[in-house]
Amino acid sequence: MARDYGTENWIDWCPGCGNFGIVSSVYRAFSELEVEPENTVVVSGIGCSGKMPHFIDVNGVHTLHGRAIPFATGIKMADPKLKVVVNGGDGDLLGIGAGHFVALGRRNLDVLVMMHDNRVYGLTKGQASPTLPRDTKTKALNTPSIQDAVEPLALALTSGYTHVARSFAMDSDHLKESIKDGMEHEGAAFLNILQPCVTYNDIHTSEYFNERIDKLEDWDPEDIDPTEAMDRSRIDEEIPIGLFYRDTETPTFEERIAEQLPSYQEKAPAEQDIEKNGKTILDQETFRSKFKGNLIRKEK
Amino acid sequence: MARDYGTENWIDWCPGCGNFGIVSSVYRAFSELEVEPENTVVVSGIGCSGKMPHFIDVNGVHTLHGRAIPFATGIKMADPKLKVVVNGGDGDLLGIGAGHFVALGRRNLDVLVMMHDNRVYGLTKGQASPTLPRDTKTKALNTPSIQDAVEPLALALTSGYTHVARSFAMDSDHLKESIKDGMEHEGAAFLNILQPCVTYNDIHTSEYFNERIDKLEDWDPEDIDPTEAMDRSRIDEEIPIGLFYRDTETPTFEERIAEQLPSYQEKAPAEQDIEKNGKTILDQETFRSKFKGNLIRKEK
Amino acid sequence: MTEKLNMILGGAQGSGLETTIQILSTAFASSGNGFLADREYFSNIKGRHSYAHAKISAEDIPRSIDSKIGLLGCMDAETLFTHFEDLVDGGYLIYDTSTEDKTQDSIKSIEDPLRERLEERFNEIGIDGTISSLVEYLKEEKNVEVIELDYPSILEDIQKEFDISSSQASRYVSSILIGAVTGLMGLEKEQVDKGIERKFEGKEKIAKQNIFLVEKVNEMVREEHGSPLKLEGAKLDEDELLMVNGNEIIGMGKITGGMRFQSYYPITPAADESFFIEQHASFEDEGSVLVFQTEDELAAITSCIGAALTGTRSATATSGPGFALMVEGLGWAGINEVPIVITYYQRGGPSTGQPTRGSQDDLMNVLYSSHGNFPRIVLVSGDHEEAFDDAVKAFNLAEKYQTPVIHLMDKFLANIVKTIPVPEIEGKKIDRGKLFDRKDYKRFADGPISERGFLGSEVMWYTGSEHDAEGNVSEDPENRIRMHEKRMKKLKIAGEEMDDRAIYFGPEEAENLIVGWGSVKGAILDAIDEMKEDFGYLHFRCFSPFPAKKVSSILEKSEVVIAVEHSYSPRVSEVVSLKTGYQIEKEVVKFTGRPIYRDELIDSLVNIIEGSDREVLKHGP
Amino acid sequence: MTEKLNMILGGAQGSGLETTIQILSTAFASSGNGFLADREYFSNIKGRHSYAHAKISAEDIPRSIDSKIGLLGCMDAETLFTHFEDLVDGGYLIYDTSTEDKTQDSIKSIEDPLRERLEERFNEIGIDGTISSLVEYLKEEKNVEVIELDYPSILEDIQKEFDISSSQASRYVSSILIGAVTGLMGLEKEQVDKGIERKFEGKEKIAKQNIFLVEKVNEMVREEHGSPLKLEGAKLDEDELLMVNGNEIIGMGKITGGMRFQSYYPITPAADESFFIEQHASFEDEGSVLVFQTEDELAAITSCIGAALTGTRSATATSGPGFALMVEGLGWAGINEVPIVITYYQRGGPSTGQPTRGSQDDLMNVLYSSHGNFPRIVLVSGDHEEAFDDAVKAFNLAEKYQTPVIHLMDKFLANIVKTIPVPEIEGKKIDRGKLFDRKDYKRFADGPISERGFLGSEVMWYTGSEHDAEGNVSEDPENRIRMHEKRMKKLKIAGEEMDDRAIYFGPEEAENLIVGWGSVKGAILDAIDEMKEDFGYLHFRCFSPFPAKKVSSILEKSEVVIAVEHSYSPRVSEVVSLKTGYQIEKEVVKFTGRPIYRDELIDSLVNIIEGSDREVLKHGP
Ligand SMILES: Cc1ncc(C[n+]2csc(CCOP(=O)(O)OP(=O)(O)O)c2C)c(N)n1
Ligand SMILES: Cc1ncc(C[n+]2csc(CCOP(=O)(O)OP(=O)(O)O)c2C)c(N)n1
Ligand code: SF4
Ligand code: SF4
Ligand SMILES: [Mg+2]
Ligand SMILES: [Mg+2]
Repeated sequence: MARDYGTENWIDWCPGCGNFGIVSSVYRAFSELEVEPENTVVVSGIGCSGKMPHFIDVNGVHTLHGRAIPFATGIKMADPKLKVVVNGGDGDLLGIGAGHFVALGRRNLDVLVMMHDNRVYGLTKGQASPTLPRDTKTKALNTPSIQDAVEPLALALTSGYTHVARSFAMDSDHLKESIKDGMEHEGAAFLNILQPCVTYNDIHTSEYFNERIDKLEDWDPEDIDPTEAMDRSRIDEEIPIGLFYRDTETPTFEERIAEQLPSYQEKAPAEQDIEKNGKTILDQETFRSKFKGNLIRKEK
Repeated sequence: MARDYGTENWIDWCPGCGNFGIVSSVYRAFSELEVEPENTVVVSGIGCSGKMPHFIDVNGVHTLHGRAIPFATGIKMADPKLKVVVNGGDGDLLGIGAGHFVALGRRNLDVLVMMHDNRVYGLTKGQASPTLPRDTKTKALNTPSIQDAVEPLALALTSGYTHVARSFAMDSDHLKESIKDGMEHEGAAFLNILQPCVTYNDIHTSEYFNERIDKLEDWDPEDIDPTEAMDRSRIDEEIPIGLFYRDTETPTFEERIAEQLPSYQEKAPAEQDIEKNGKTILDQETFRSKFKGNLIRKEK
Repeated sequence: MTEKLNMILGGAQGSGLETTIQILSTAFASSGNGFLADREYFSNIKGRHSYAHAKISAEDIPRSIDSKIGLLGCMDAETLFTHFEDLVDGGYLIYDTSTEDKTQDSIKSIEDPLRERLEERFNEIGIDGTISSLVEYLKEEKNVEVIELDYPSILEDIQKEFDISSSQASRYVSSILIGAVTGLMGLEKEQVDKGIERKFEGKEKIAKQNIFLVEKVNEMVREEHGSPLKLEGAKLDEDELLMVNGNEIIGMGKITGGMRFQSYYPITPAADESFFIEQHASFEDEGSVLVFQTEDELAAITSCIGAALTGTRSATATSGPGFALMVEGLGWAGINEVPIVITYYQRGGPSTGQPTRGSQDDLMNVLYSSHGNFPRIVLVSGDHEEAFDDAVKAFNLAEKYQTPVIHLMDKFLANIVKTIPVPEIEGKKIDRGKLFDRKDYKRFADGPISERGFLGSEVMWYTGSEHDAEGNVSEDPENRIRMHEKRMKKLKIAGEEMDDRAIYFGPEEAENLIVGWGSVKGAILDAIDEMKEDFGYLHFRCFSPFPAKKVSSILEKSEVVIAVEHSYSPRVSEVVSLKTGYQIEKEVVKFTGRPIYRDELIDSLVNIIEGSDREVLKHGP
Repeated sequence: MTEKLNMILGGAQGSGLETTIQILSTAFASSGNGFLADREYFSNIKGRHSYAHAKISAEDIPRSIDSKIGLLGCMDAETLFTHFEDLVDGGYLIYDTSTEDKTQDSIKSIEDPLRERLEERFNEIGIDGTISSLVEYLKEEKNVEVIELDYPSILEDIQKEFDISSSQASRYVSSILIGAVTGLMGLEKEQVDKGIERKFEGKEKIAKQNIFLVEKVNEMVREEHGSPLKLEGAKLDEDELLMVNGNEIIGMGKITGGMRFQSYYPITPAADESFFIEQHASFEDEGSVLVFQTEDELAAITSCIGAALTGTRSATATSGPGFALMVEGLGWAGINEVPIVITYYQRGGPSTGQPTRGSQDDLMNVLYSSHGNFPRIVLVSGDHEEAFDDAVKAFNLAEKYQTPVIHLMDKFLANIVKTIPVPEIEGKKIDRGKLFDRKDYKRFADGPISERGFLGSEVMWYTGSEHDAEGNVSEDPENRIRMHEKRMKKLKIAGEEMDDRAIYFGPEEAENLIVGWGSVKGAILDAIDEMKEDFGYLHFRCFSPFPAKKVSSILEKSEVVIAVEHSYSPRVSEVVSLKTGYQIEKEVVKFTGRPIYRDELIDSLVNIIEGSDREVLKHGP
């Protein structure tokens, strides 16, 4: 019997919030993939999106604003058997957390990053987020935003993510499949999710997206140049959704580590015994030989 | 008579360091542009590259590791008459400072960012920097680097810089011209400077670059798509240098501000009087009318 | 007829409570009453329980609120479940009769611990837990007078009257509450209408509909209950009052103080300040304040410093998590003697903690975060009036001593809405300190306080490394001693000027001395006013420089010294012990993030006098 | 013949001095002498003056160095200019006669203040400022015995002998110094060769050439001067010693303590620790330590926490500027009860400050940075031996109390190279604390110390917000009190276990008590050993929990209490006053970033006894 992955916590997003679409697609995706709750970790930042882990019945780590990626990185590196998914807001991942976002791409660590892209800072009452286009004045702004939007997919492609996709919170099937794809990819995967914020974003509404969304067809995301994917993913009149880019050649970070530390594959940090009967597993001899470079014998 | 822009401070870079090439090209560029020392500010981060301001006879602000850009941003926004140049290392700008690097592009503030790209962390003794290609083992590393290099120009283009170029520390003329171009551009300009580190980077040496450098010819950096510039700028067998991209249409941050605060152009923050005879310039009446939304009159 | 009334108005976050409060407070104030309201809400945008806890006074401007309330106005059932125990015997309750069958089980937003407590309590008092059983209990056992209104049917009426949709009508629940409250309190129609028109300026139709509804409910209530809560004739002198929360008054202070650059990254409870300043940014031709939303707090502080280097009065505003990212920049400003102001609103910690709740637990954090040693000035304000003065003063001190100033506020002050007299503006001093004035300029020459130049005037250097008088890096040991001493001496000089910022309230020699700072001021002053015992209050307005001499002399005079603070363990006791060696042995603390109420404070002080060493206050849902 | 020798070897950064020190120290140690050397260098990669200040002892392992030296070995003229005044009367000087015409004017790397002081001093002693005039002065006025070697001609010889280029030969200057020093000190050839072979393992040709050169110079020197500095027969018992700096010994401790994940962002003086661990990362089939270079310190601390959540013993290492970026993560670890270890090497602040110089000014910073309140354990080590034990202990405490541990070190300890006995490994306790062991797991149930589960074993939640036993966000006030008290109580429990971490050295009841911690330990112990007056030393190994009872009882016994610290104003006095109310009124401080020398400390203590309240130490270039 498939689990439903819900928790008992009351979900306190605004009625109609796009996050409901996201969390229910997560339930469906997890259910279809039959993920093991104790071996799965949802790591989130701070924001409306940051509340995700409390609503999903797998391990949840609700971290700091902007830092979900490095938390997730430590978790995954120390225990690579865990399936790790990051949920973050657009402010979280591309504003305060942009440096980590870039760094994850450079590593190609096997983590899926799901960005709840509502183009505003929801939880702090509607300020402009890094994905809000210039000259846009959403509800809570005094004046239109004067910063250009960052293009999340272009940034992911530039940074080296090996799986780059966009989906829409209100298209449950598309999103569910996108999540599954992202989780099945081995390497750093980025999934940008267009998410209506019914309270603060009165411009990029469900209707707005519905009118513009254009599902990728006849597009082969493999064996292409990242810049091709960038061009294809760009938002103009239409908003293309789907998987734009996938690269399965570039080794994952785990593979790169294992190449240098062969025991990593079998004995990742979390798998190692470090004590025997309450004592260190190092013995005097091992210590001496390990640090022989520092040992000096008295010459008689 | 042209100034030479040198200072009395002893330049303590390693003999042969590529930074010497950079600082002398700065002298030449400043000299040809006849920049006004008191109206020019060199802002730097921390690293070997961070020492730059002390060797140049214009205002110098030697800031924190990774934060040169936001310091420069505050300076330029508060006093837009100043010419502001940022000097940073590759670690400084694309490692710890990557978030700010992206944010500056989104603003198109009129600042030139010169990146001293030696592919290592010089001042902390040679660790891998974000531009060191994967599987490279420079002198001070225990093992080859396992992180992919970020492509600085691609990142700049993705982030919205409107002037994106590459030059080489040892090609004094090319570099001098590149600096002049960058300073004359109005908007966020990025200049990636390939810089040999003779002490820690034994792979990407002067010879290495000399053998591979390929100066852009027949390339019109205007009216093109950023992804075209990205493709052209990519480093393969050859390392193209020159100006890849220029966009003079996108309004600068200063222009965007002025559109919302019309007095900004004439009375930037640094230009405003805030006191008269040791008293606030606000009078009781202005205060009342400014904050009338909070004033409540007793009804008789 | 009474002179003061404590009331709670509650409803789901985002359901119009804010509007209710704004309109009512305007009505109270314009009828000459003093008003103060604390705002409590979850870290949530819509749906969770939120409330305003207000005191209205006919004779003065309130300084604190009481845990026991005379009036409870409910927008929904959760409000009644949450607050029913707060009503005084004989208090008044306004509620929606259509919710009478509701039990807490149907209300998902109630958190488990409250749910369990309610369960237990209902068992105890023997009711079935429906709203109607609860109302019955209040009537019978607590003599509560209940104003029973059928909200849906009232809304239906207005729906018909104006031919509007039911979803639109549902947004008018706030006006039902306004009507009922103003009815009970006997407010004049004009004053209420004024509040409504003001709130809906430019939206006349909506204003009209609300006025209609308010009047209707007002009449219904008066008819049945009269106006038993009418306050005795308002005695406030001022013709005009400011109605402000702490964020706003700080914004006003900063603008008055000549701030022209404010950088910020959004965070509760600081962001509203920047929003307010941005709304008031423009002085027509005179210039404007640049409000800059940065990518994070690292950029907020460093861009603020950059702006300050150009001679612009510059500030940033944040709370704990944001300040954590400002620590490195703070040190840079310290060693480079840059005048910046950080307005720091404390909220519940550690970490994300209780992002929308109050705290005073960050005093040591602002005093000691950052490596090495440099002078920093730390001002703290106890109420809105102090906050305004300090917001101006902060810039004067920053520029006079060329050093960062932290202005420590808290979430309570930030969100408390209060009527205050319009501040005197014209006398407000602006002191820009020693300015640059010669050739051959060296930024750090002739200490302790050097002449300050602006980027754009002469050539100068700055560096976060130890530097010489010119601002160039120097590792020389003797230069190090010179420059380090130069900087530290500034704090000493400032200390001499600022020894008055420990203020004593009370009789000449009080047997019991309360020590506190920040938003506890009001409750403490009100408590000692009322208590028979001989109490004094030592109120800090500055912790660095520390007014050690004055503090020691005051401490010596009392037998029992009690720290009162919103923290786990009083930070003020730590600082006092550190600076004077005096160990404060008694404490009243609260760390639930809810305000300290006058009445619970009095109770705890009684316990202290009777021998208790530590009182942990718990009131407030 | 003497038992101890203080020496300085100096040269330009990057010119081979490091090699000299490594080879010499190996030679000393393998001949049974104790060795300790402080390393001083600029924030510079090549060219600025750097030196090692060493003590070699035949009878014990040195704990401190003296400002006055018996031997000065110069690789270049700048060394002589910088250190000539440090030579004792009758000391020995090794220098390059080819530099005899040099004046300081030709040496660009000398900083202005030193330049001015030299100028003044040369005027005073009436010399023209050439190296030769200086040498003459030392001979005449200070009875210095001068070993005059013409470095270029010696290098020319070797160039010819092995047919190598002159640029290659120039890298052999270090061996000239080695030859001269070992000659004067009468070291056996085998011991020196051993050092060289070890250094140039795998590069036999280079080793051979160096051995040749060392022997040649050694003979030249012995011929002319004999071996007047030969140390009296080495008395150290150990057959085997570890030659380690502080970074290395911490690395060894961490590996022994079971650390399997270390994240870091490069920073002086912490980065070498991570580099060392990485070099020793692999245990063949047994596993390995993952050393992870992050993009910044925000990522270093948060990835470290992430790794710790999987049950991996995890740590990070940094200094002040990096720690500033870790503060927010620290608070998260605090509220989530995550066992992590932060090794913090203090350097000169504020801000970038003096990045390669030492300091102890960050104690309050590590104790109080971060908003809100949570238990943190702060261990401090006074020497390499303590550092090893504490590096292991830190993980045990972190896991036992499920809370972050900061292990506070400093730049002196990090860089000081020292011979120490090989630590006992097999007895080393590993205490993983209370572990998860049941169904229906709740991470934060049953406090104060809950059962700790690992991600990957059962389902659990973490959040930086206040949370319930399950780890889900809760804003309930009673839950808040429960959880806050749960966390804070852990520190109290830890305090009971750790009351022994204030250690008293000295006579039963000393009239004068020195209070200190960290790297001042050695100089203080050596100073009180020598002084006739009645002195005790209270040495802290932990500041949180604070061993208040023990400290108070020790403080009470002495009449004069003196804090000794590398800071502007002793942090230890602040903490002691804060925690006990005892105000330490005397202090010896040093904030030039140079080490405290035994002899200058003794002088300052004499002044203190004679009535001085504050002594600012200044020695060391
Ligand atoms: C260091 C820090 N700064 C600021 C905040 C305040 N904060 C909470 S959520 C948030 C932004 C949320 O926006 P986004 O990441 O887009 O998430 P959303 O709420 O839209 O899902 C901010 C700025 C914080 N928690 N920590
Ligand atoms: C917050 C912080 N972390 C670490 C350091 C240490 N640090 C100094 S320079 C440097 C890196 C320098 O590398 P890069 O930016 O490439 O400059 P380069 O020296 O190569 O010019 C680092 C990590 C610091 N100063 N501040
Ligand atoms: S504020 Fe926006 S993003 Fe947040 S819960 Fe409400 S609708 Fe959703
Ligand atoms: S370490 Fe490298 S970058 Fe730094 S000064 Fe030396 S050569 Fe230049
Ligand atoms: Mg968002
Ligand atoms: Mg670099």
